[in-house]
Amino acid sequence: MKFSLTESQSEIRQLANKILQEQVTEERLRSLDQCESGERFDRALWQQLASAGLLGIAIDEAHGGMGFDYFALTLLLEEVGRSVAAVPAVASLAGAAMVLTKYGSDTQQQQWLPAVASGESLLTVAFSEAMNSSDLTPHSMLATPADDGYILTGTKHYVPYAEHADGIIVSAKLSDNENILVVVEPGQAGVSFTAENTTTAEPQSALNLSAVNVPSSQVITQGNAADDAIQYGVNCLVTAYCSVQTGASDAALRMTAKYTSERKQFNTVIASFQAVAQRAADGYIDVECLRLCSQQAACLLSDKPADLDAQRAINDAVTMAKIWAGDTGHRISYTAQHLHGGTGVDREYPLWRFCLLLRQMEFSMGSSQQHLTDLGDRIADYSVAMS
Amino acid sequence: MKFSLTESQSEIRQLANKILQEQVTEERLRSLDQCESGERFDRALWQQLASAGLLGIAIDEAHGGMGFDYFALTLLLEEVGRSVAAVPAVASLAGAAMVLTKYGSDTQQQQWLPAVASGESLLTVAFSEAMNSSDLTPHSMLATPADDGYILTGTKHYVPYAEHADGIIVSAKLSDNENILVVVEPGQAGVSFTAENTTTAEPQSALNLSAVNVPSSQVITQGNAADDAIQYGVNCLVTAYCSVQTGASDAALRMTAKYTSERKQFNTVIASFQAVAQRAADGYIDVECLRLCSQQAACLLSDKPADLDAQRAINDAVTMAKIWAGDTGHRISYTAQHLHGGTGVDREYPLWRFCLLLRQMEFSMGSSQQHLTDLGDRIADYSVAMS
Amino acid sequence: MNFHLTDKQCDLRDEFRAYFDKLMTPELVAELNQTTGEGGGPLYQAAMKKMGDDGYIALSWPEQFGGRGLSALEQYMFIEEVARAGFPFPFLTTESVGPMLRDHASERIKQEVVPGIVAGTCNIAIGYSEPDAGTDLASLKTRAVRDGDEWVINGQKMWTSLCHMADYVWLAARTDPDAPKHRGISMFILPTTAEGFSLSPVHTLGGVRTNATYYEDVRVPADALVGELNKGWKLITSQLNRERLALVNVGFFSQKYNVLVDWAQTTSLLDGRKVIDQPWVRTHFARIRSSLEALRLICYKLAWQMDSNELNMADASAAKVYGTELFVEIYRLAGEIIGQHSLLKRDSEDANIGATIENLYRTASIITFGGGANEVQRDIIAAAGLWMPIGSRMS
Amino acid sequence: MNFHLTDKQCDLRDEFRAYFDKLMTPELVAELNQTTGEGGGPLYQAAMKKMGDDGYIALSWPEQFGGRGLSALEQYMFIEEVARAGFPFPFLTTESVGPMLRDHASERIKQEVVPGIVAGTCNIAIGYSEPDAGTDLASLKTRAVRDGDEWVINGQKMWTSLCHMADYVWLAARTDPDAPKHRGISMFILPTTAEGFSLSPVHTLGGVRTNATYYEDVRVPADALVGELNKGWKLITSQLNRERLALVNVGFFSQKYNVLVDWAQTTSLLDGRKVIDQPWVRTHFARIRSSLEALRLICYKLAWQMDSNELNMADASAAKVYGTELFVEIYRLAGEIIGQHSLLKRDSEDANIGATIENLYRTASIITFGGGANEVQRDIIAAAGLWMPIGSRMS
Repeated sequence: MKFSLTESQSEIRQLANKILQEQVTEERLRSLDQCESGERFDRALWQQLASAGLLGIAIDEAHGGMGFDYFALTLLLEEVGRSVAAVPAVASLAGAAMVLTKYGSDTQQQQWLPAVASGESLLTVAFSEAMNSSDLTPHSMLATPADDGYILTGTKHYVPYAEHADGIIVSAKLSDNENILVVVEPGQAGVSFTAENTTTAEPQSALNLSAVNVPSSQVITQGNAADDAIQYGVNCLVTAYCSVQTGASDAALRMTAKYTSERKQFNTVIASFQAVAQRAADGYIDVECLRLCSQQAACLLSDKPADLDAQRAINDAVTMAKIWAGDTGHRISYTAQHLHGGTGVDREYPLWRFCLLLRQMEFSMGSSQQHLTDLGDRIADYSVAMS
Repeated sequence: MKFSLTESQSEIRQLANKILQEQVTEERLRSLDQCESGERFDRALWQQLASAGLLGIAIDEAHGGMGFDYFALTLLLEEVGRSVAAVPAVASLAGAAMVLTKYGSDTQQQQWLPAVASGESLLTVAFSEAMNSSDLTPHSMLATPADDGYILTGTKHYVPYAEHADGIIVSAKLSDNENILVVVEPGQAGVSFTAENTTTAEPQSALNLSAVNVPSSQVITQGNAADDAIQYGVNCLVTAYCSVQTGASDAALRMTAKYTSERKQFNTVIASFQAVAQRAADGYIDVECLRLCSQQAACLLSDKPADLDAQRAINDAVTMAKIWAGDTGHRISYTAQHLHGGTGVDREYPLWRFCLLLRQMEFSMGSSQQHLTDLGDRIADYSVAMS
Repeated sequence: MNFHLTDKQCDLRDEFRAYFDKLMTPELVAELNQTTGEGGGPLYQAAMKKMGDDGYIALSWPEQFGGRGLSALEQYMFIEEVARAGFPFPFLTTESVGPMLRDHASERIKQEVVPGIVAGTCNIAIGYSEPDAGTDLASLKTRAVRDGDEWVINGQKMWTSLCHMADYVWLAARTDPDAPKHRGISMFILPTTAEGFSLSPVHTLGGVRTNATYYEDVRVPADALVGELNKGWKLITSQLNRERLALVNVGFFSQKYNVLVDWAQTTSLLDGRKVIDQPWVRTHFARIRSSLEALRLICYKLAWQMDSNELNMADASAAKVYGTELFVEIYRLAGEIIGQHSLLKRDSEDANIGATIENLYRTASIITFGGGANEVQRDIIAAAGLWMPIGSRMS
Repeated sequence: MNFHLTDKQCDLRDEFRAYFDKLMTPELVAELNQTTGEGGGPLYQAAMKKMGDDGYIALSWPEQFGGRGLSALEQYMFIEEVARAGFPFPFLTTESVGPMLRDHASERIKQEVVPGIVAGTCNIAIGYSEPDAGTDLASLKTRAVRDGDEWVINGQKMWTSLCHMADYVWLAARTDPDAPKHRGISMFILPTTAEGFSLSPVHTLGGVRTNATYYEDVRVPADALVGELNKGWKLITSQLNRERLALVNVGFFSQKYNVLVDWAQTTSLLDGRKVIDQPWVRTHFARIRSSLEALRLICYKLAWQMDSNELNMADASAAKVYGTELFVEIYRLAGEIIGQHSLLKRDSEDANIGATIENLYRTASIITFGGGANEVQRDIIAAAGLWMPIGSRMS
C-alpha cells in the first residue's frame, strides 16, 4: 500500500495541470460554447497537449510515447475533468489507444499509435448500443465472414467525437459465442453518422454501418481474446470516466467552497452557516471516496492479472469506482448548484459546465444503479468477499 | 378532500390520548421491562382501555362495541405508538377483530367480538411464515380436509402475544389454488409455541401446529373469499403498524426537539446549531409524509371497494404507507438517537423504547424495500398511474 | 377525514383537463419546446389571450374582478392541470402580483394594468433579487427617492425573468434607508418603456433566458407606489405560501410519470425484455410513485388548510423543501431508468423521452434555492413546527 | 501509488488471523455473547492474559516497552483482525492511555500501571465526559485541588465504561478554573479502590452496561498527575485521530459481510429460490460492498498517512463521519435482507444471523455522536479540508 505518486507521476500531473489550467480559460470555453452543435472540440489545445507529449503518456516509447502505464494516463484525465477541457482524451487515449496497445497487431500499432501520440490522428471507440446498460457486449452490431475479412451491419450509439475520428474501434457479434473487434475508418463505404447532441455538447454520434467491408488487416482480435479485449476496453473507458469525474467533482466542490466563503448574505459569508459547511463537508467525503476507488481501479488495471481472481478483482474495482462516480457526481453537482444559488446557473460563471459534465459522466457507460446491479449479480456468483 | 377529524373522531383521539398519557408512566414501563422475557403485556392498562370502551371502537354496537370504522381505530393505534404502551391492540383489534367483523360467521362474531371489546378475550393473527416477505399468502402451513373440517400442520412465525391469546386466526394452504382462514385455540391438541424474543420485548412466538383438528365451526372462510379476507387482514395489520409508527415517530421527534432546546453545550442550547435544527426539520417532513400516507390508507380501508380499481387503490395506498413507515421510522430513530447523544441510549431516559418500537414496526410484515418491490411489480402490471 | 375528491372537484378537474388538452396544440407544444418552455412566442401569446377570453386566467379572483372565486384547493387543482399540460402559465402574476395590484394599487394603475392581466395580454416581470440580495432579500439596495410628484428609481435587479417580453416590472425598492431593513421597502409598478430602464440577457444552465435589469434615474408618477409607503415587505411575503405550493405542484411530474411507465412497459431492451422487466427499474418507479403520493397529499392538505384558515407555516415550508428536493431526486431516478439516452438533447435526431428528463434536470437546478432557500425553510420548520429556538441566523 | 499489501503485510495479516482464530474458542464466544460483547468474564480475562504472555497487546509500542514497533498501517491491520474476530480488545487503553502513561506519567505510575497494561492484567476506564460536558468536553467541571502532597478530586463523570471491572480511571479534571476552558485541565490516574470513589451502573439501549462515577474528596498522591499541569487537553486530543480510525475500522463488518452473503446464497425462500435470488437483495449487497470498499481505502490511506506524517485533519474526520454513518446504514440494509428475523434477539430459540444484526444495530446507536459528534467533524472537514470560514461555533 502506498498512497503517494512517484516522482515521474507527479511530474505528469503537474505538467497536465499547468497546461490545462493556463490554456482552458473562460474565454476559450465560451468561444467553444458558441460553435455549432457537434463542434465542441478544442483542436488547438489538443495539439498543445500533443506537443507536451501528454497524448503519449501510456503509449510505448517505440511508438513515440512516454511509455508509462494506464494509471499515469488517468492523472491527465483527472486534470481534463478539473478543467472541463473540450478534448477527446477518454475516447482516443484511454479507450482506443489502450486497446490497440494491448491487443493490436504490430502493423495496427504502427499505423495508429504514433499518430495518436503526435495528435495527427484521432481514434474513438464504439461499444454502446441502443438501450445501453453497463453490459457492453455487442448484441445488434453483427459481423458476417466475407472473402478477406468481414461484413459489418448495425448501429452503435454515443460514439464520442465519431465524426472527427480517423479510426473507430467497433465491437460486433459474429455468432452467439463469438465477438470481434475491428477498426472502421469513417471514409469506408456504408459508414454514416447520426448526430446525438449531448447535454455537455461533447460531439457524439450514432454510428450506422450498412454492409461495411472490413478486411482482415482491420481486425484487432476475435474469439476469447475479443471478449478479453472488449472487457479491457470497457474497463479502461469506465475508469477513465471515473478519473474525469474525480477532477470535475473536486473542482466544482472547491469552487463552491470558495464562493460560499466570499458570498455574503445576512451580513456574513454564507460558509459560516452550519448547514452550508456541513453539506460541503459531505461533498468532501464523497470526492475522497470517488478518488480512492478510481485510483484503485486505475492501479489494478495497470497490473497484468495473474489469474481469474485477479481479473475479477479488476472488474469489481472498476464497477465500484463507477458506482461512486455516479453517486458522487450527482451529489456534488446538486450541492454546488444549490450552494451557489443563482450565480451557479448563470452561464457567465463557470460552474454550469461542471454540472453538465458531472451528469454526462454519471450516465455514460452505465449509471450507478446499472453497475450496482452488475456487482450484485457477481456477489451472487462469487461473493466478492472482503479479504 | 377533508383533512380534519369529525367531532366523534376527535373525542376518540382525546380519550385515547388522555388514558395512555396518564397511565403509561415511566415507572409502569420500567416495571414491565423487568418482567421475564415474553411478558411485556400491561394487562391492567388493557382493562382500562376496555372499560373506556376503546377496545370496541371498530366493533359493532350489536357486539358491545362503539360501531365506528377502521379509521377511528387507527386513532387509538397512533396513541398507542405515541405512548409505547405494551398492549396487543394491533393484533387483537386491527387484525383479528376486523377480519371477524367482515368475514366471520354470526356465531364466530358472537363468540369472540363481545369478549374482545370487553377485554375478556384476546385474539391474535398468524399470517407470517419463515423468510417472510410482504407477501403473506400461506405457503408452508398446510390444511387437508377431514371428517368435520380440516387438519392443519405447519409453522407460523412472529405471532404477537400468541401465548396470551384465546384465539389465533391462522391462514393455511388447502391446495395450489385455495387457501383457508380458521380460528385455532391454543388449548387444542397439537398446538405448541416457540418463543421468539423480539427487540422491543413484545411477546411473540412461532406457532407450531401438528395435525391440529379444526372443525368447520372454526373455519372463517375459504376459496376466493379467503384470499380477500387474508388481503383485508394483511392490509388492516400493515396499516395498523403504520399508525403506531406515526405516533411513535412523532413522539420521538418531539422529544428530540424538546431535549435539544434545553440541552446546553458550548454555552448555548444545541437546537440553535443549524445542523441540529435542519435535521429535526427533515424529521418533521418525514413524519408528515408518513402521517398523511397512513391516514389515507386507513380511510380507504374503511370504504367498501366498489370495483377492481378501488381495491387496487386500497392495496397501493397501504403499500405506500408501509414504505413510508419503514423509511420514516429508520430516519427518526437515527435522528433522535444522534441528537440526544448519550442521554438517548440511557435506559433511564424514555427514548430507547421508541427507537426499538420504530425498528420493530419498520421490519414487521415487510420492510420498505419489500414493499417497494411489491409496488414495482404492480406498476409493471397496471401502472399505478397518477390521476 | 376524507381522501376522495368531491364530485364537484372531479368535474372541475375534468373541465380543466379537457380545456388544456384542446389548448395545447402540437404547434404550441413545438413553439414552447423551442422557447425552452418559458413562453413568449406568438402562439403562446395567442393562447394566453384565448384563456383571457374564456375567463381562465384569474379563476381564483372574485367574480366582480372577472374570476370564478375558486377556493385554494380548486386553484391548486387548476395549477396541477396547467403543470400537467406543460403550459407556462404566469401564476406569479395571476396569483401574487395581480391580486396585490387589484387590492392595493392606485386607481390609475388598477385601470391601466389589472384588466390586461385578466385578459392575458399584460405581462409583468418581478424585480425582487439583486446581486447582493438573494436569500437575504430584505437587504436590497435599489433606491426610490421622492422628487415632487414622482419617484426616482436607481439600482439593479437580477433574475428579472421574462422581463424582455414584459410590459411592467413589479419592483421592490428601498424608500427609507435608515429604517430596519424589512421596514424601509416599498413596491412599485414600472413600465418597461420607462426612460432610464434597460436590461441585459442572462443565459442559464437550464437554457432559459433571464435578465439583469438596470434602473438609472427612472421616473414614475407618485401613484406607481403600490400599497403603503415602507410596508412593501408585507406585500412581498403575503403570498409566499401560495407561491411555494405552486412551485412544488405534483402536476409537474404526474403525467410524466405515467408516460415514463408506459415507455418502460413498451420499450424493448437488446435482450428482448422490456425496460420495466428489470427489477431495479420497478423499484425506482415504486420509489418515485410513493414519493409523489406523499407530495400529492402534502399539497392537497396545504391547499385545504388555506381554505380552512388553518395554515401552518411549518407545513408550507415542509412542502417546499420536500417537493423541490424530490424533483431533483426523481429526475435522477428517471435518468437511470432511461439510461444514456437521458443525456441527449431535444434536437438530437433520435431523441426520446430522455430529452424531457435532460431538460427537466437542467431547469430544476434552481428550485431548491429559489422561492426561499431550503436552509431557511428548514429553520422555519424547526422553529414553527417543532418550537425549537433556532437563534437569530437570518436577521 | 499501490493498492496491494506487501508480502510482509500479508504475512502479518495471516499471523493475526490465525492467532485470533485460535484465541476465539466457542466457549469464549459464548461468554462474550452473554456479556453483550464487552468482555469482563473469566474467559475474557484469561484471553487478555494470554495475549499479554504472547506479546500481543502493545504491538505498536517500541520493543523496549514490550511491543513490536508496528507502524500505524500494521497496527490498523491488527485492529482489523481484532474487530473481525469480535474480540473486545481495549484499544483505547493500549493505543491512547497506555502510551500517555508510558511517556508522561511519574516513575511510580509507570512502574505500577504500565507493565500491567502490556501484560493484559490491568484494566483502565476513561473518565472524560460529564453530565454537562459531552460534545463540549472542555467545559468539564470535575475539580482537582492541590492540598499538600495530594490532589483532592470532586465531581461526577458519565459514560465511564468498563469502570466496574477497571483497576484505574484515567481522569480529566479542572485544575485552573480561571483559565480559558481548554487551558485549565489536567490528567490523573486514579485507582478505583480510592476512598470517596463510587459508581452506579447505567444500562444502555445496546444492552451494554456503562457507569456514572462519583468523586467525593478522593485523594491521590501528587504524582498521580500525568503530564504537565493544566496541559491535559493536549493529552486528550493527541491520540484522537488514531481513536477515530479504530472506531470505523472496516473489520467490524468485513467478515460479517462474507457470512451474510454466504447465508443469502444458501438459505431458501418459501418459493424455493435462494434469498440472494431476489434482485433487490443483490443491489443491497452491492451497495454494502462498494461502500465498504471506500471505507477500507479511506482507513488504509489514513493509516498510511500517519506513517508518512502526512496526516490531514480533514481526512481523519471524514473517515469518522463516513464510517459511522455507513455502519448505521449497513445495519439497516442487512436487516432488510434478513427480514423480520432481524428483530429477534440472541436468546430466541430460532435466532439466526438476524440476531447479530439486531444487536449491532442497537449498539451502533452511539457511534455517530461518540468519539466527536459528526456535526463537529463536518465543521472540521469544511475548515481544514475546504478552507471554509466556519465561524466560532465551538469555542
